[in-house]
Amino acid sequence: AAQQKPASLGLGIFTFTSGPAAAYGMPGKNAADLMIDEINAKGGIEGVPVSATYVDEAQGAQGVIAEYRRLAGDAKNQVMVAALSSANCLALAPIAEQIEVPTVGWNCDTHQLLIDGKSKYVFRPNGNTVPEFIAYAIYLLERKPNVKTVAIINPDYAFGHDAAKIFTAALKALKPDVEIVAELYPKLGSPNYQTEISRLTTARPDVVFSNLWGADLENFVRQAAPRGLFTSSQVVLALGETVLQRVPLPDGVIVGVLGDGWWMSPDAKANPETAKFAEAYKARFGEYPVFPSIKMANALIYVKAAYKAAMQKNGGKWPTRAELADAMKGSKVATLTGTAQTRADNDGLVDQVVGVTVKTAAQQFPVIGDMVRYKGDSLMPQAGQDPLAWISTLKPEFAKSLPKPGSYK
Amino acid sequence: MTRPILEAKDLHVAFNGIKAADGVSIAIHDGEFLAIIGPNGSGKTTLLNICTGYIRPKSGSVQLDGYDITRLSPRAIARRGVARAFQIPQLFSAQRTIDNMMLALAATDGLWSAGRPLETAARREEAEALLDLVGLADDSERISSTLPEGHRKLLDIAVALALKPRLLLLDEPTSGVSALERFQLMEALMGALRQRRITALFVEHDMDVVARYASRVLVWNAGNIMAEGRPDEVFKNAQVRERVVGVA
Amino acid sequence: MSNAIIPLLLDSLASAALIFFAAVGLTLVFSVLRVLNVAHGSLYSIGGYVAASICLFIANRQLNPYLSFVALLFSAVLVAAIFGPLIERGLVRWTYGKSEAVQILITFGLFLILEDLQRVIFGVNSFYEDAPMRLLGTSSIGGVVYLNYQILLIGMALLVVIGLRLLINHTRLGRLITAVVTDREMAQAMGIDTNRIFILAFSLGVFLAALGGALATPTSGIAPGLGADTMVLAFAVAAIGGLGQIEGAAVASLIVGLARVLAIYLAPSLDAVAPYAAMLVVLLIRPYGLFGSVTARRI
Amino acid sequence: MLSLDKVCVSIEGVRVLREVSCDIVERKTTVLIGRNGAGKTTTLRAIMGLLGLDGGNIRLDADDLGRMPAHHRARAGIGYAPEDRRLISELSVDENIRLPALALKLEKAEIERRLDEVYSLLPELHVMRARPAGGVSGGQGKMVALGRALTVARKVLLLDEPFQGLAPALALNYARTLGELRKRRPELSLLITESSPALLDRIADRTLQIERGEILATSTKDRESHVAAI
Amino acid sequence: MRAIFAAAAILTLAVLPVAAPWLQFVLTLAIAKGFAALGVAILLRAGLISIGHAMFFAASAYGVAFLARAGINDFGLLLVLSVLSAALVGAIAGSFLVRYRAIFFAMLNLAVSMVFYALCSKLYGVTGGTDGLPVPIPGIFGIVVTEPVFKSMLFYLSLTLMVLVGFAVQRYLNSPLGHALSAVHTNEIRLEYLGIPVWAILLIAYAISAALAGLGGVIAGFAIGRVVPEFAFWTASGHLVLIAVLGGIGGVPGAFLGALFLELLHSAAVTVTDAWNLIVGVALIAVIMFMPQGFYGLFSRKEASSL
Ligand SMILES: Nc1ncnc2c1ncn2[C@@H]1O[C@H](COP(=O)(O)OP(=O)(O)OP(=O)(O)O)[C@@H](O)[C@H]1O
Ligand SMILES: Nc1ncnc2c1ncn2[C@@H]1O[C@H](COP(=O)(O)OP(=O)(O)OP(=O)(O)O)[C@@H](O)[C@H]1O
Ligand SMILES: CC(C)C[C@H](N)C(=O)O
Ligand SMILES: [Mg+2]
Ligand SMILES: [Mg+2]
Repeated sequence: AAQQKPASLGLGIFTFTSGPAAAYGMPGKNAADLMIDEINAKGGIEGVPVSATYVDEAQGAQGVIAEYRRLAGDAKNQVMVAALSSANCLALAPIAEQIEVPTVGWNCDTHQLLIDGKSKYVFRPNGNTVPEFIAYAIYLLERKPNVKTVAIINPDYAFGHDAAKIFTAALKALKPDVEIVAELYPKLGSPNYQTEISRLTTARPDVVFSNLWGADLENFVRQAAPRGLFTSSQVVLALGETVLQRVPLPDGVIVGVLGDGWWMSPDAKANPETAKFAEAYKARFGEYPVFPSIKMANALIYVKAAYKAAMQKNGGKWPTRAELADAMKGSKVATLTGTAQTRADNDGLVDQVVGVTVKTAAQQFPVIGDMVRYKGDSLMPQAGQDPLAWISTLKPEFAKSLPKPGSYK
Repeated sequence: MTRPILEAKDLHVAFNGIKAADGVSIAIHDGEFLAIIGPNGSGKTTLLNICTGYIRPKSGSVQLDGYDITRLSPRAIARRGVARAFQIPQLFSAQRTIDNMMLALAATDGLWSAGRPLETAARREEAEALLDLVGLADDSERISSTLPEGHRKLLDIAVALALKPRLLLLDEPTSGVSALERFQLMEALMGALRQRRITALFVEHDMDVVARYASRVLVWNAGNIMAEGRPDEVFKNAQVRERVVGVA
Repeated sequence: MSNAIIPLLLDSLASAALIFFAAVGLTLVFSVLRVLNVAHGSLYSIGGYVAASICLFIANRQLNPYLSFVALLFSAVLVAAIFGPLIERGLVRWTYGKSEAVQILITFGLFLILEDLQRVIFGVNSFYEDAPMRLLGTSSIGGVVYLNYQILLIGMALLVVIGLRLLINHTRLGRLITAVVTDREMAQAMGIDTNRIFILAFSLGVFLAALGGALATPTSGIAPGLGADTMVLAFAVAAIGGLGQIEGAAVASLIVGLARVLAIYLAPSLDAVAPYAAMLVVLLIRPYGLFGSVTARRI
Repeated sequence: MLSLDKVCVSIEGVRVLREVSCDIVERKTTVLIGRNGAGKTTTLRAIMGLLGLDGGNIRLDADDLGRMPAHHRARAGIGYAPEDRRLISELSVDENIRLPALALKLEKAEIERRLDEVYSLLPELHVMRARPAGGVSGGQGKMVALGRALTVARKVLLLDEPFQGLAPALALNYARTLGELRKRRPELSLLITESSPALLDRIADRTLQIERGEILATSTKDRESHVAAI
Repeated sequence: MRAIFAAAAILTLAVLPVAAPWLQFVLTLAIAKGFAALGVAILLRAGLISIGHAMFFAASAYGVAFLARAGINDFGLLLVLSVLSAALVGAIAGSFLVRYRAIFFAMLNLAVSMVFYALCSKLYGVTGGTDGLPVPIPGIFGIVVTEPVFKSMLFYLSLTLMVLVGFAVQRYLNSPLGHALSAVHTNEIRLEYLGIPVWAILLIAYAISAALAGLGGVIAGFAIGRVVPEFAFWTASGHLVLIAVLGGIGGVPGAFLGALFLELLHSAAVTVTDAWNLIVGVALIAVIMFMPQGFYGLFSRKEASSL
């Protein structure tokens, strides 16, 4: 049953606002603040002003779940934008289904989230670990065709482990003689990597792959650089873009964004909205947005669009939670940096942008050059298909069909 | 003479070089009130520690009714009917005097009846009777840590009695007890021992007490027995007068 | 693997050094005050925050970068001077002679307070300042590049061990401390100003913790939660060595360091388990720690 | 002269001393007698500053000890040997006796002087000076405690139940020692508590009697009378 | 008089969720922690402080998750099985832990629990690592129930258990076994000389306390719907002790008083301040210093035992 427009629309927004992960989570929160101000300045969502309640994911699953229930208990909170971390998405998803609250995974990537294809209320208008890390495998092989040995250092939770699985599987499928010489999973939030760095160096790998993130990534880079890891091996930092403005990355490090959310990508530059957003962000927070900022912004755009669609469907009446969820299914939304398409299994199709660090005259920090933009669907198995099984079917030729590094200008 | 209840043979213990027990052997016979006197540090308390399993002798053996208890724990020995009162009172200092007693009584029966409360009418009555015996009737509700030193001593003895032992080992029962209370205590104690047929060994420094109550005296010196006999005989012994009793 | 022996040992030493400072402070305070300070880890991270802040200040003002070495020591002294007397007089003193439960809880309360205090003062984002590390450069040992700063830390740790040893066993202060440790009241009756001893000892402990944190900053970030992790680790080390045993703490740090490093080299998935597994094994064999012991009660 | 004026003390809420007033005369040995729990130990602890006063005050010659912390009183020359020995068991007998001297920041020569003083008075301590204090027996411990108190005591020496738990021979010996002490250190005023009258006459110049925390009869030298009193 | 008071209190608890539904979750969690704290309080009576009991709390929650994964899906069965296993683990761990005292007991408990914690967070393949495991909604005697229904049932069951178990524990504490427990605190040598087996006394207590912590863990696991290693982190154990002391170890109600107070205060505080720990820390210190018998001390007439 449709209802009257409420006085305000409450959003529960889950991100890391404290601890090492906040280095990644705060840009998300900042973007949300900015977007919500802009939305409200334009009269809110379908005329209803938006107010957000932020929940700090650093308090751990138990607290996050408690907060989620508390917020959901209040009818004015209709949508949850949750969560940043795969761990918390996995924890919240079943509850979202149980208590039937539309929940938008704005940043969590684990492919386990929607794997059963049954979920009605959990959505992810983003890519996931499958396309993201196949993309890195392909890009790496394009640039360094004769990689023999690879070492991996990822955070010790779903995201790190899934990424390692997929990246390894993809490499093995595309270049069977690749060997993984070391696999380290330091606890999320570890401040010190000296021993891990020694371990990686003694393994003497051609490539060091990592999807460490947040302050962990900053710490790792700061500690590894002086000890020559970046010169002795080709380093791949899946979340490198988030630290470009903070730590001096040497040239030639393979970095990218998870998805297409780079504020300086050709598509982003072409979109005046995005340019405006980036400048406003810089003006307000002192640095340019990083991809989590864009992801958050896109997630809010996605929610806004869903309301629009839902109200059209039921003749201008304010939608229930169920109707809103219904409107999200199968939607296709234009974002700041591309499009977010939602499949029947509620998982998203988003392009993947990968490149390497290069210095430019324009910025004092390194930027991403030699970029490629892979189509989202091209790196995704069919809904319901087991990702790893699908990856193992890939042939070295598979890469040929895809755009080449540097093709995205 | 009846056969010994407790018999210790050729005990040896040394603490970083000091011989606290140096080949000493003793036998306590049924119905005796055996007193042990001796200079400080001669090993009296140590003997009690060995006989009750608190420390194990380097060599030698202790037998209770001919059964070897040398390597048994204090608990096992207590369960065999040997109770001890300490030179420094060992109490449940946070509990009331009466609880100290009732727990001791419970130890010999219904400890495992987890369902029933500690304080039963019968138990309380028995406890108060014993407190009365040692002259602590008025202190029964006080927290035992707040009793004066002397009274803690009395309570310690009462607790030992509560175990209904066959053999009672008392370490300086009257030290810290004021001159007046001292003989009251001993009278009451001896009465109880006779009536309950408890054999007793007591370490003592007060020669008046020894002279009046001991049926036999062992004189300790440097971890071994220096002299032995009835009080009057022993006190004649010149060495003893010189080393222990003191020539005033 | 064989090519990894030297790095393996060096890494063990390095990580041992890092843990040692926190652990030895904990153990020292326990040996004197017989109080296990659960807030010790927080003082470690506070030391780190202060050091990082000062170093950042130096960097921003473009002062002589070598000042940052002074800053590391200075910030430890600062933290000790402020928190040592404050906590000892304000809280810990109150727990003397009380049960372990009370002591642990009071300091646990302090731990909760200090953890939030850090959030309030230093914010919730992670700190990092590596000037001292960069200044000292690197050297290649056994085919692996190490920071000279790591080597420096190992040296510092050794200095602390020797220094404390001398203090306790060969100085007047050491004697007085021992007296206070066993019988506070009699110590007073003997003319010892126990209050001074307590403040001194506790502040020394705080200093060591803060020093640990300060020395750690150049090679690792600081963020909320660091205190809690450091606490248990320091705790494990102190327990292995035997509470109150200074060389114990030194040896134990080596054991824990080696355990962690071996795990990372051979069974990475067990890196976090190693220190506590080591603790458990040692305590099962020697409940009072490698160097610890208890004397039977006289009755 | 050490003088107590209307001293009141409570322990855990229990009023233990009620307006105790008395003088501990210089160069004399005062014995404080009373049954168990009368408040003897409490009196000594109050003088030493180990218990706070609810009321009244304590003066040593000119200066007011009232709120002075214990360690200052020790520096003022008050030595205390508790009824339960309280030795530092980790340290050797010798170190136990030496400790107060260290605490008082005396210079080497003075320290050695005081130790010789103690050892010549208590030769049996010299024999076992190297043993850990934790390992000495009850009675031996008493001696060590006395020696330790002597290193502190310049003006006043407080002994709590020195004879308790001593074998008579040792007690006798101890009493002699106290007599000897009188001779060698006439300037000292001694305050000794005792719950049993034996040996009292050997040492007492004056006796005070305490009953339920109040001083009763004062200054008597007649043994019988206070035996009766107890 | 106090009986009436207690009854009133329990009744209020029973109706509160009707008024404010989201409170139900908070209260269920509070009762769960109350059980665990009660376990800790029992050991505190013997002067033994365990900074590791969160392990049993977590272990039984993991137990449920594993059993559920293995296909066991009946609420009653899951409850009983995992509490029993907690008690069993308690008995085994206890059999060597109770040999130690004071700080060493605290440390060994910490050591064991930290090993457990580290294993849970590191064995990604088995335990889901730091992501933990889901605790699904079980069937109740074969009947499948919806989330809200189950949660209410869980709450009222916990409430009932609180009363029943509470009485049982009270009886235990008043029995000689209970008194012997406090006696361990003050003079073990005397206990030995009374012929009382200290070891057995403590082992019983330890097993009971582990079972109580386990019971709490199961309830919490169901209420939250997930179990993560953080359940077993040492600070969690610390909080259990904290709750016990805040409430007062003098009597059974103390633990639950403490837990309710803390959880309610928490859910009130989080919305206004994030310096939440600061508040708790100050509260804890204040309570220990000025009311050593905890909140329970306020209600109990006779001298209740304190730390
Ligand atoms: N910790 C305490 N708590 C409460 N009351 C106490 C405490 N210690 C002593 N008392 C009380 O203070 C009173 C005096 O104690 P005190 O030790 O001074 O007696 P005393 O004369 O030395 O006896 P004794 O000859 O046994 O040593 C006693 O009644 C005792 O009950
Ligand atoms: N646990 C111990 N550690 C070290 N030495 C000890 C220990 N127990 C006893 N001793 C030593 O053994 C000797 C005998 O001690 P014990 O206590 O038996 O003497 P005692 O005859 O009871 O003296 P007192 O009459 O003074 O109590 C003493 O020299 C004492 O120092
Ligand atoms: C920081 C992000 C990369 C976290 C990651 N998206 C996750 O799923 O946990
Ligand atoms: Mg003795
Ligand atoms: Mg006394």
